[in-house]
Amino acid sequence: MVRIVIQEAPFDFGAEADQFAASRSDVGAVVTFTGVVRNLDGEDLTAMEIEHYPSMTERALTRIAQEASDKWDLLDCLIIHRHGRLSAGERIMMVATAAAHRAAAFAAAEFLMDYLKSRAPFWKKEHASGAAKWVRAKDEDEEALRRWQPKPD
Amino acid sequence: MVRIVIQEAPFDFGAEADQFAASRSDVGAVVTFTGVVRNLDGEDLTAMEIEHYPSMTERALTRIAQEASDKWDLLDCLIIHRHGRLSAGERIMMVATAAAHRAAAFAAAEFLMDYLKSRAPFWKKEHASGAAKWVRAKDEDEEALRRWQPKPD
Amino acid sequence: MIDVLYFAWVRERIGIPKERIETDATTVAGLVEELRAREERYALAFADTTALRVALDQELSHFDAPIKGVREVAFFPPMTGG
Amino acid sequence: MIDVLYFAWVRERIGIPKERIETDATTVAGLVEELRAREERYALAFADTTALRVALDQELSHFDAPIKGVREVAFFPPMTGG
Repeated sequence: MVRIVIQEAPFDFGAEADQFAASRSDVGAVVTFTGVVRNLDGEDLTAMEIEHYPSMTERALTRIAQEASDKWDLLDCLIIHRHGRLSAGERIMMVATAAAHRAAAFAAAEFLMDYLKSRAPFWKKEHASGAAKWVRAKDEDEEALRRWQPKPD
Repeated sequence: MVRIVIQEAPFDFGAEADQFAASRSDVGAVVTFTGVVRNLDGEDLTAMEIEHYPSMTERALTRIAQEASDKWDLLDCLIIHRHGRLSAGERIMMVATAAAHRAAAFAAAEFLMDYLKSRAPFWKKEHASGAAKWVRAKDEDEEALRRWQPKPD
Repeated sequence: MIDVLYFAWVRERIGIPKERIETDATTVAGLVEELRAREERYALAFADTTALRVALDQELSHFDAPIKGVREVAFFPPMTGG
Repeated sequence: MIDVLYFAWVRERIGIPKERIETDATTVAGLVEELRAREERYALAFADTTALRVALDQELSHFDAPIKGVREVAFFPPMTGG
Protein backbone atom coordinates (compact mmCIF):
# COMPACT_ATOMS: atom_id res chain seq x y z
CA MET A 1 0.00 0.00 0.00
CA VAL A 2 1.46 3.32 -1.09
CA ARG A 3 -0.03 6.81 -0.86
CA ILE A 4 1.61 9.89 -2.37
CA VAL A 5 0.34 13.43 -1.81
CA ILE A 6 1.92 16.49 -3.44
CA GLN A 7 0.17 19.71 -2.61
CA GLU A 8 0.62 23.40 -1.92
CA ALA A 9 -1.77 23.45 1.07
CA PRO A 10 -0.67 22.55 4.61
CA PHE A 11 -1.37 19.00 5.78
CA ASP A 12 -2.67 17.87 9.15
CA PHE A 13 0.30 15.94 10.56
CA GLY A 14 -1.52 14.77 13.68
CA ALA A 15 -4.47 13.40 11.74
CA GLU A 16 -2.25 11.80 9.09
CA ALA A 17 -0.06 10.15 11.75
CA ASP A 18 -3.11 8.95 13.65
CA GLN A 19 -4.86 7.44 10.63
CA PHE A 20 -1.75 5.94 9.04
CA ALA A 21 -1.83 2.13 9.00
CA ALA A 22 -4.59 2.21 11.61
CA SER A 23 -6.69 -0.39 9.77
CA ARG A 24 -3.91 -3.03 9.58
CA SER A 25 -3.78 -5.60 12.36
CA ASP A 26 -0.40 -7.02 11.30
CA VAL A 27 1.53 -3.79 11.90
CA GLY A 28 3.91 -3.83 14.87
CA ALA A 29 5.99 -0.72 14.15
CA VAL A 30 5.27 2.70 12.65
CA VAL A 31 7.90 5.37 11.94
CA THR A 32 7.16 8.91 10.84
CA PHE A 33 9.57 11.62 9.74
CA THR A 34 8.55 15.26 9.43
CA GLY A 35 10.64 18.03 7.90
CA VAL A 36 10.05 21.54 9.23
CA VAL A 37 11.10 24.98 7.90
CA ARG A 38 13.53 26.05 10.58
CA ASN A 39 14.90 29.42 11.54
CA LEU A 40 18.58 29.44 10.71
CA ASP A 41 21.08 30.36 13.40
CA GLY A 42 21.09 34.09 13.85
CA GLU A 43 19.10 34.64 10.69
CA ASP A 44 15.65 35.95 10.25
CA LEU A 45 14.19 33.28 7.99
CA THR A 46 10.91 34.54 6.70
CA ALA A 47 10.05 31.89 4.15
CA MET A 48 11.03 28.80 2.18
CA GLU A 49 9.97 28.56 -1.45
CA ILE A 50 9.71 25.08 -2.92
CA GLU A 51 9.65 24.52 -6.67
CA HIS A 52 8.97 21.13 -8.20
CA TYR A 53 8.55 19.39 -11.55
CA PRO A 54 4.85 18.47 -11.50
CA SER A 55 4.73 15.83 -14.22
CA MET A 56 7.74 14.02 -12.75
CA THR A 57 7.23 14.33 -8.98
CA GLU A 58 4.35 11.98 -8.33
CA ARG A 59 5.75 9.28 -10.63
CA ALA A 60 9.19 9.47 -9.01
CA LEU A 61 7.77 9.35 -5.49
CA THR A 62 5.38 6.52 -6.26
CA ARG A 63 8.19 4.44 -7.69
CA ILE A 64 10.53 4.97 -4.74
CA ALA A 65 7.76 4.29 -2.21
CA GLN A 66 7.00 1.07 -4.06
CA GLU A 67 10.68 0.14 -4.05
CA ALA A 68 10.89 0.71 -0.29
CA SER A 69 7.69 -1.26 0.26
CA ASP A 70 9.06 -4.24 -1.66
CA LYS A 71 12.51 -4.12 -0.09
CA TRP A 72 11.34 -3.90 3.54
CA ASP A 73 7.94 -5.64 3.30
CA LEU A 74 6.12 -2.49 4.33
CA LEU A 75 2.47 -2.87 5.24
CA ASP A 76 1.81 0.79 4.53
CA CYS A 77 3.81 3.72 3.16
CA LEU A 78 2.94 7.42 2.89
CA ILE A 79 4.75 10.43 1.46
CA ILE A 80 3.31 13.94 1.68
CA HIS A 81 5.37 16.81 0.22
CA ARG A 82 4.36 20.45 -0.07
CA HIS A 83 5.48 23.00 -2.64
CA GLY A 84 5.05 26.75 -2.91
CA ARG A 85 5.84 29.29 -0.21
CA LEU A 86 6.14 28.14 3.42
CA SER A 87 6.87 30.10 6.60
CA ALA A 88 9.31 29.19 9.38
CA GLY A 89 7.82 26.51 11.61
CA GLU A 90 5.62 25.05 8.88
CA ARG A 91 5.86 21.36 8.07
CA ILE A 92 7.33 20.80 4.61
CA MET A 93 6.76 17.07 4.26
CA MET A 94 6.31 13.79 6.03
CA VAL A 95 6.95 10.14 5.36
CA ALA A 96 5.42 7.28 7.30
CA THR A 97 6.30 3.58 7.16
CA ALA A 98 4.56 0.60 8.78
CA ALA A 99 6.09 -2.86 9.17
CA ALA A 100 5.92 -5.92 11.37
CA HIS A 101 9.15 -4.96 13.16
CA ARG A 102 11.01 -1.76 13.95
CA ALA A 103 14.23 -2.32 11.99
CA ALA A 104 12.33 -2.41 8.68
CA ALA A 105 10.17 0.61 9.50
CA PHE A 106 13.22 2.69 10.49
CA ALA A 107 15.37 1.62 7.52
CA ALA A 108 12.60 2.31 5.01
CA ALA A 109 11.89 5.78 6.44
CA GLU A 110 15.58 6.69 6.32
CA PHE A 111 15.91 5.38 2.78
CA LEU A 112 12.89 7.42 1.65
CA MET A 113 14.33 10.56 3.25
CA ASP A 114 17.76 10.04 1.69
CA TYR A 115 16.06 9.58 -1.65
CA LEU A 116 13.81 12.62 -1.29
CA LYS A 117 16.75 14.83 -0.32
CA SER A 118 18.70 14.33 -3.51
CA ARG A 119 16.65 12.43 -6.09
CA ALA A 120 13.12 13.81 -5.91
CA PRO A 121 12.53 16.83 -8.19
CA PHE A 122 12.15 19.57 -5.57
CA TRP A 123 14.27 22.70 -5.21
CA LYS A 124 14.28 24.92 -2.13
CA LYS A 125 14.92 28.63 -2.03
CA GLU A 126 15.43 30.35 1.32
CA HIS A 127 14.17 33.87 1.84
CA ALA A 128 16.01 35.27 4.87
CA SER A 129 16.93 38.77 5.99
CA GLY A 130 15.62 40.23 2.77
CA ALA A 131 17.74 38.02 0.50
CA ALA A 132 16.79 34.88 -1.39
CA LYS A 133 19.12 32.03 -2.23
CA TRP A 134 18.76 28.53 -3.62
CA VAL A 135 19.62 25.84 -1.10
CA ARG A 136 22.73 23.98 -2.24
CA ALA A 137 22.69 20.20 -2.36
CA LYS A 138 24.96 18.76 0.32
CA ASP A 139 27.70 16.23 -0.38
CA GLU A 140 26.59 14.36 2.75
CA ASP A 141 23.18 13.78 1.18
CA GLU A 142 24.85 12.05 -1.78
CA GLU A 143 26.91 10.00 0.67
CA ALA A 144 23.76 9.07 2.60
CA LEU A 145 22.17 7.65 -0.56
CA ARG A 146 25.21 5.53 -1.29
CA ARG A 147 24.66 3.32 1.76
CA TRP A 148 21.53 1.84 0.17
CA GLN A 149 23.29 0.68 -2.97
CA PRO A 150 23.84 -3.05 -3.28
CA LYS A 151 27.41 -3.93 -2.37
CA PRO A 152 29.49 -5.48 -5.18
CA ASP A 153 30.10 -9.19 -4.59
CA MET B 1 13.66 19.05 27.02
CA VAL B 2 12.56 15.60 28.03
CA ARG B 3 9.06 14.30 28.76
CA ILE B 4 8.34 10.80 30.09
CA VAL B 5 4.84 9.38 30.46
CA ILE B 6 4.14 5.92 31.92
CA GLN B 7 0.48 5.08 32.13
CA GLU B 8 -2.11 2.35 31.88
CA ALA B 9 -4.57 4.44 29.84
CA PRO B 10 -4.37 4.77 26.04
CA PHE B 11 -2.62 7.86 24.67
CA ASP B 12 -3.68 10.04 21.76
CA PHE B 13 -0.90 9.43 19.23
CA GLY B 14 -2.17 11.98 16.70
CA ALA B 15 -2.40 14.75 19.27
CA GLU B 16 0.96 13.88 20.83
CA ALA B 17 2.65 13.80 17.43
CA ASP B 18 1.02 17.07 16.43
CA GLN B 19 1.99 18.93 19.59
CA PHE B 20 5.48 17.51 19.90
CA ALA B 21 8.18 20.17 19.44
CA ALA B 22 5.58 22.46 17.87
CA SER B 23 6.74 25.47 19.87
CA ARG B 24 10.40 25.26 18.80
CA SER B 25 11.46 27.32 15.79
CA ASP B 26 14.92 25.72 15.54
CA VAL B 27 13.60 22.21 14.81
CA GLY B 28 14.17 20.95 11.26
CA ALA B 29 13.45 17.23 11.72
CA VAL B 30 11.03 15.21 13.84
CA VAL B 31 10.98 11.40 14.04
CA THR B 32 8.33 9.35 15.81
CA PHE B 33 8.22 5.63 16.46
CA THR B 34 5.07 3.82 17.58
CA GLY B 35 4.86 0.21 18.74
CA VAL B 36 1.56 -1.57 18.17
CA VAL B 37 0.17 -4.85 19.54
CA ARG B 38 0.04 -6.95 16.41
CA ASN B 39 -1.82 -10.10 15.54
CA LEU B 40 0.70 -12.87 15.17
CA ASP B 41 0.73 -14.92 11.96
CA GLY B 42 -2.08 -17.37 12.06
CA GLU B 43 -2.71 -16.82 15.73
CA ASP B 44 -5.65 -15.26 17.42
CA LEU B 45 -3.91 -12.75 19.67
CA THR B 46 -6.43 -11.46 22.10
CA ALA B 47 -4.24 -9.37 24.38
CA MET B 48 -0.81 -8.23 25.47
CA GLU B 49 -0.15 -7.81 29.17
CA ILE B 50 2.65 -5.47 30.15
CA GLU B 51 4.19 -5.56 33.60
CA HIS B 52 6.69 -2.98 34.78
CA TYR B 53 8.75 -1.95 37.81
CA PRO B 54 7.11 1.31 38.81
CA SER B 55 9.78 2.82 41.04
CA MET B 56 12.48 2.10 38.46
CA THR B 57 10.72 2.80 35.14
CA GLU B 58 10.45 6.58 35.12
CA ARG B 59 13.98 7.08 36.44
CA ALA B 60 15.45 4.72 33.87
CA LEU B 61 13.54 6.32 30.99
CA THR B 62 14.34 9.86 32.08
CA ARG B 63 18.03 9.06 32.22
CA ILE B 64 18.17 7.44 28.82
CA ALA B 65 16.13 10.24 27.22
CA GLN B 66 18.56 12.73 28.75
CA GLU B 67 21.51 10.73 27.45
CA ALA B 68 20.03 10.71 23.93
CA SER B 69 19.29 14.44 24.15
CA ASP B 70 22.88 15.22 25.10
CA LYS B 71 24.44 12.89 22.55
CA TRP B 72 22.42 14.09 19.55
CA ASP B 73 21.63 17.68 20.60
CA LEU B 74 17.92 16.98 20.64
CA LEU B 75 15.64 19.98 20.91
CA ASP B 76 12.81 17.85 22.29
CA CYS B 77 12.39 14.23 23.35
CA LEU B 78 9.28 12.29 24.40
CA ILE B 79 8.70 8.72 25.58
CA ILE B 80 5.21 7.39 26.32
CA HIS B 81 4.89 3.75 27.44
CA ARG B 82 1.76 1.95 28.54
CA HIS B 83 1.42 -0.97 30.94
CA GLY B 84 -1.45 -3.27 31.86
CA ARG B 85 -3.62 -5.17 29.42
CA LEU B 86 -3.78 -4.10 25.76
CA SER B 87 -5.73 -5.51 22.82
CA ALA B 88 -4.45 -6.26 19.32
CA GLY B 89 -4.15 -3.03 17.33
CA GLU B 90 -3.59 -0.84 20.39
CA ARG B 91 -0.54 1.40 20.55
CA ILE B 92 1.87 0.24 23.25
CA MET B 93 4.30 3.10 23.26
CA MET B 94 5.82 5.96 21.27
CA VAL B 95 9.05 7.89 21.18
CA ALA B 96 9.53 11.23 19.45
CA THR B 97 12.77 13.10 18.79
CA ALA B 98 13.32 16.60 17.41
CA ALA B 99 16.63 17.93 16.08
CA ALA B 100 18.02 20.44 13.63
CA HIS B 101 18.78 17.72 11.07
CA ARG B 102 17.39 14.32 10.16
CA ALA B 103 20.41 12.12 10.92
CA ALA B 104 20.34 13.09 14.62
CA ALA B 105 16.57 12.68 14.96
CA PHE B 106 16.66 9.21 13.36
CA ALA B 107 19.70 7.97 15.32
CA ALA B 108 18.28 9.15 18.65
CA ALA B 109 14.91 7.50 18.02
CA GLU B 110 16.57 4.20 17.06
CA PHE B 111 18.84 4.36 20.11
CA LEU B 112 15.86 4.97 22.41
CA MET B 113 13.99 2.02 20.89
CA ASP B 114 16.99 -0.30 21.20
CA TYR B 115 17.32 0.75 24.81
CA LEU B 116 13.62 0.34 25.60
CA LYS B 117 13.54 -3.14 24.05
CA SER B 118 16.14 -4.62 26.36
CA ARG B 119 17.03 -2.23 29.16
CA ALA B 120 13.80 -0.62 30.33
CA PRO B 121 11.99 -2.59 33.07
CA PHE B 122 8.96 -3.81 31.09
CA TRP B 123 7.90 -7.42 30.50
CA LYS B 124 5.36 -8.51 27.93
CA LYS B 125 3.05 -11.48 28.15
CA GLU B 126 1.08 -12.56 25.08
CA HIS B 127 -2.40 -14.00 25.49
CA ALA B 128 -3.21 -15.82 22.26
CA SER B 129 -5.51 -18.71 21.39
CA GLY B 130 -6.34 -19.25 25.04
CA ALA B 131 -2.72 -19.59 26.19
CA ALA B 132 -0.46 -17.02 27.82
CA LYS B 133 3.31 -16.86 27.46
CA TRP B 134 6.02 -14.39 28.39
CA VAL B 135 7.70 -12.81 25.40
CA ARG B 136 11.32 -13.94 25.22
CA ALA B 137 14.04 -11.33 24.83
CA LYS B 138 15.65 -11.59 21.40
CA ASP B 139 19.37 -11.92 20.84
CA GLU B 140 19.05 -9.44 17.99
CA ASP B 141 17.84 -6.79 20.46
CA GLU B 142 21.05 -7.22 22.48
CA GLU B 143 23.01 -6.94 19.23
CA ALA B 144 21.13 -3.80 18.31
CA LEU B 145 22.15 -2.14 21.57
CA ARG B 146 25.81 -2.96 21.00
CA ARG B 147 26.08 -0.64 18.00
CA TRP B 148 25.69 2.40 20.28
CA GLN B 149 28.61 1.50 22.51
CA PRO B 150 31.71 3.64 22.13
CA LYS B 151 34.28 1.85 20.03
CA PRO B 152 37.59 1.07 21.76
CA ASP B 153 40.41 3.28 20.49
CA MET C 1 16.21 -6.31 56.37
CA ILE C 2 16.01 -6.01 52.64
CA ASP C 3 13.07 -5.75 50.23
CA VAL C 4 13.15 -8.37 47.48
CA LEU C 5 10.96 -7.87 44.40
CA TYR C 6 10.11 -10.35 41.66
CA PHE C 7 8.76 -9.59 38.21
CA ALA C 8 7.27 -11.50 35.27
CA TRP C 9 7.83 -15.29 35.38
CA VAL C 10 10.13 -14.98 38.40
CA ARG C 11 7.17 -13.50 40.29
CA GLU C 12 4.88 -16.24 38.98
CA ARG C 13 7.24 -19.07 39.96
CA ILE C 14 7.87 -17.73 43.45
CA GLY C 15 4.21 -16.83 43.82
CA ILE C 16 4.59 -13.37 45.38
CA PRO C 17 5.61 -9.98 43.98
CA LYS C 18 7.57 -8.82 47.00
CA GLU C 19 8.87 -9.87 50.40
CA ARG C 20 11.00 -8.43 53.16
CA ILE C 21 13.73 -10.75 54.31
CA GLU C 22 16.60 -10.95 56.77
CA THR C 23 19.89 -11.96 55.16
CA ASP C 24 23.51 -12.53 56.04
CA ALA C 25 24.57 -12.46 52.41
CA THR C 26 27.07 -9.81 51.32
CA THR C 27 26.54 -10.12 47.56
CA VAL C 28 23.61 -10.71 45.22
CA ALA C 29 24.96 -14.21 44.50
CA GLY C 30 25.02 -14.94 48.24
CA LEU C 31 21.42 -13.78 48.56
CA VAL C 32 20.43 -16.01 45.64
CA GLU C 33 22.07 -19.00 47.41
CA GLU C 34 20.03 -18.32 50.54
CA LEU C 35 16.80 -18.01 48.53
CA ARG C 36 17.47 -21.22 46.59
CA ALA C 37 17.90 -23.10 49.88
CA ARG C 38 14.51 -21.99 51.15
CA GLU C 39 11.99 -23.92 49.05
CA GLU C 40 11.72 -25.64 45.72
CA ARG C 41 9.82 -22.76 44.06
CA TYR C 42 12.86 -20.53 44.79
CA ALA C 43 15.28 -23.20 43.60
CA LEU C 44 13.29 -23.39 40.36
CA ALA C 45 13.07 -19.64 39.86
CA PHE C 46 16.81 -19.21 40.44
CA ALA C 47 17.93 -22.40 38.68
CA ASP C 48 19.73 -20.48 35.93
CA THR C 49 20.84 -16.99 36.88
CA THR C 50 22.16 -16.33 33.37
CA ALA C 51 18.46 -16.13 32.42
CA LEU C 52 17.91 -13.46 35.08
CA ARG C 53 18.67 -9.79 35.60
CA VAL C 54 19.02 -7.96 38.90
CA ALA C 55 18.49 -4.36 39.97
CA LEU C 56 19.80 -2.85 43.23
CA ASP C 57 17.84 0.15 44.46
CA GLN C 58 16.27 0.50 40.99
CA GLU C 59 19.57 0.42 39.10
CA LEU C 60 20.56 -2.51 36.86
CA SER C 61 23.43 -4.37 38.50
CA HIS C 62 25.03 -7.84 38.41
CA PHE C 63 25.18 -10.96 40.56
CA ASP C 64 28.67 -10.28 41.93
CA ALA C 65 27.64 -6.87 43.29
CA PRO C 66 27.77 -6.25 47.07
CA ILE C 67 24.43 -5.60 48.74
CA LYS C 68 25.64 -3.78 51.85
CA GLY C 69 23.43 -0.72 52.35
CA VAL C 70 21.05 -1.78 49.57
CA ARG C 71 17.38 -1.43 50.50
CA GLU C 72 15.69 -3.05 47.49
CA VAL C 73 16.78 -5.95 45.28
CA ALA C 74 14.69 -6.90 42.25
CA PHE C 75 14.97 -10.11 40.19
CA PHE C 76 13.44 -10.45 36.73
CA PRO C 77 13.94 -12.01 33.29
CA PRO C 78 15.54 -10.02 30.43
CA MET C 79 13.38 -7.02 29.71
CA THR C 80 11.02 -6.85 26.72
CA GLY C 81 9.85 -3.25 26.48
CA GLY C 82 9.15 -1.06 23.47
CA MET D 1 10.40 19.57 -31.93
CA ILE D 2 11.25 18.98 -28.31
CA ASP D 3 10.00 20.58 -25.11
CA VAL D 4 12.81 21.93 -22.92
CA LEU D 5 12.07 22.74 -19.27
CA TYR D 6 14.20 24.66 -16.79
CA PHE D 7 13.91 24.63 -13.00
CA ALA D 8 15.28 26.60 -10.04
CA TRP D 9 18.31 28.80 -10.86
CA VAL D 10 18.55 27.37 -14.38
CA ARG D 11 15.05 28.72 -15.01
CA GLU D 12 16.00 32.06 -13.45
CA ARG D 13 19.19 32.44 -15.53
CA ILE D 14 17.51 31.56 -18.79
CA GLY D 15 14.47 33.62 -17.88
CA ILE D 16 11.73 31.19 -18.96
CA PRO D 17 10.38 27.95 -17.49
CA LYS D 18 9.80 26.17 -20.79
CA GLU D 19 10.28 26.41 -24.51
CA ARG D 20 9.70 24.29 -27.58
CA ILE D 21 12.69 24.07 -29.85
CA GLU D 22 13.84 22.51 -33.09
CA THR D 23 17.10 20.63 -32.77
CA ASP D 24 19.49 18.55 -34.82
CA ALA D 25 21.25 17.22 -31.75
CA THR D 26 21.27 13.48 -31.13
CA THR D 27 22.35 13.56 -27.47
CA VAL D 28 21.70 15.74 -24.43
CA ALA D 29 25.27 17.06 -24.70
CA GLY D 30 24.63 18.04 -28.33
CA LEU D 31 21.46 19.87 -27.31
CA VAL D 32 23.38 21.71 -24.58
CA GLU D 33 25.97 22.81 -27.19
CA GLU D 34 23.21 24.26 -29.39
CA LEU D 35 21.62 26.06 -26.44
CA ARG D 36 24.97 27.50 -25.28
CA ALA D 37 25.54 28.94 -28.76
CA ARG D 38 22.22 30.78 -28.72
CA GLU D 39 22.69 33.62 -26.24
CA GLU D 40 24.83 34.55 -23.29
CA ARG D 41 22.11 33.67 -20.72
CA TYR D 42 22.17 30.09 -22.04
CA ALA D 43 25.97 30.03 -22.06
CA LEU D 44 25.91 31.14 -18.41
CA ALA D 45 23.25 28.64 -17.36
CA PHE D 46 25.08 25.76 -19.01
CA ALA D 47 28.63 26.91 -18.18
CA ASP D 48 29.25 23.91 -15.89
CA THR D 49 27.12 20.88 -16.64
CA THR D 50 28.59 18.97 -13.68
CA ALA D 51 26.46 21.34 -11.57
CA LEU D 52 23.36 20.29 -13.53
CA ARG D 53 21.05 17.33 -13.74
CA VAL D 54 18.89 16.27 -16.67
CA ALA D 55 15.65 14.34 -17.00
CA LEU D 56 14.33 12.82 -20.25
CA ASP D 57 10.58 12.35 -20.36
CA GLN D 58 10.44 12.73 -16.55
CA GLU D 59 13.18 10.18 -15.84
CA LEU D 60 16.58 11.14 -14.47
CA SER D 61 19.19 10.61 -17.18
CA HIS D 62 22.70 11.80 -18.12
CA PHE D 63 24.34 14.13 -20.60
CA ASP D 64 25.58 11.36 -22.89
CA ALA D 65 22.08 9.95 -23.37
CA PRO D 66 20.50 9.95 -26.87
CA ILE D 67 17.43 12.13 -27.29
CA LYS D 68 15.90 10.46 -30.31
CA GLY D 69 12.19 10.02 -29.63
CA VAL D 70 12.33 12.08 -26.43
CA ARG D 71 9.49 14.57 -26.08
CA GLU D 72 10.57 16.48 -22.98
CA VAL D 73 14.03 17.38 -21.67
CA ALA D 74 14.39 19.11 -18.28
CA PHE D 75 17.50 20.81 -16.89
CA PHE D 76 17.90 21.66 -13.21
CA PRO D 77 20.42 21.88 -10.38
CA PRO D 78 20.90 18.99 -7.92
CA MET D 79 17.63 18.39 -6.11
CA THR D 80 16.99 19.54 -2.55
CA GLY D 81 13.77 17.93 -1.43
CA GLY D 82 12.72 16.52 1.92
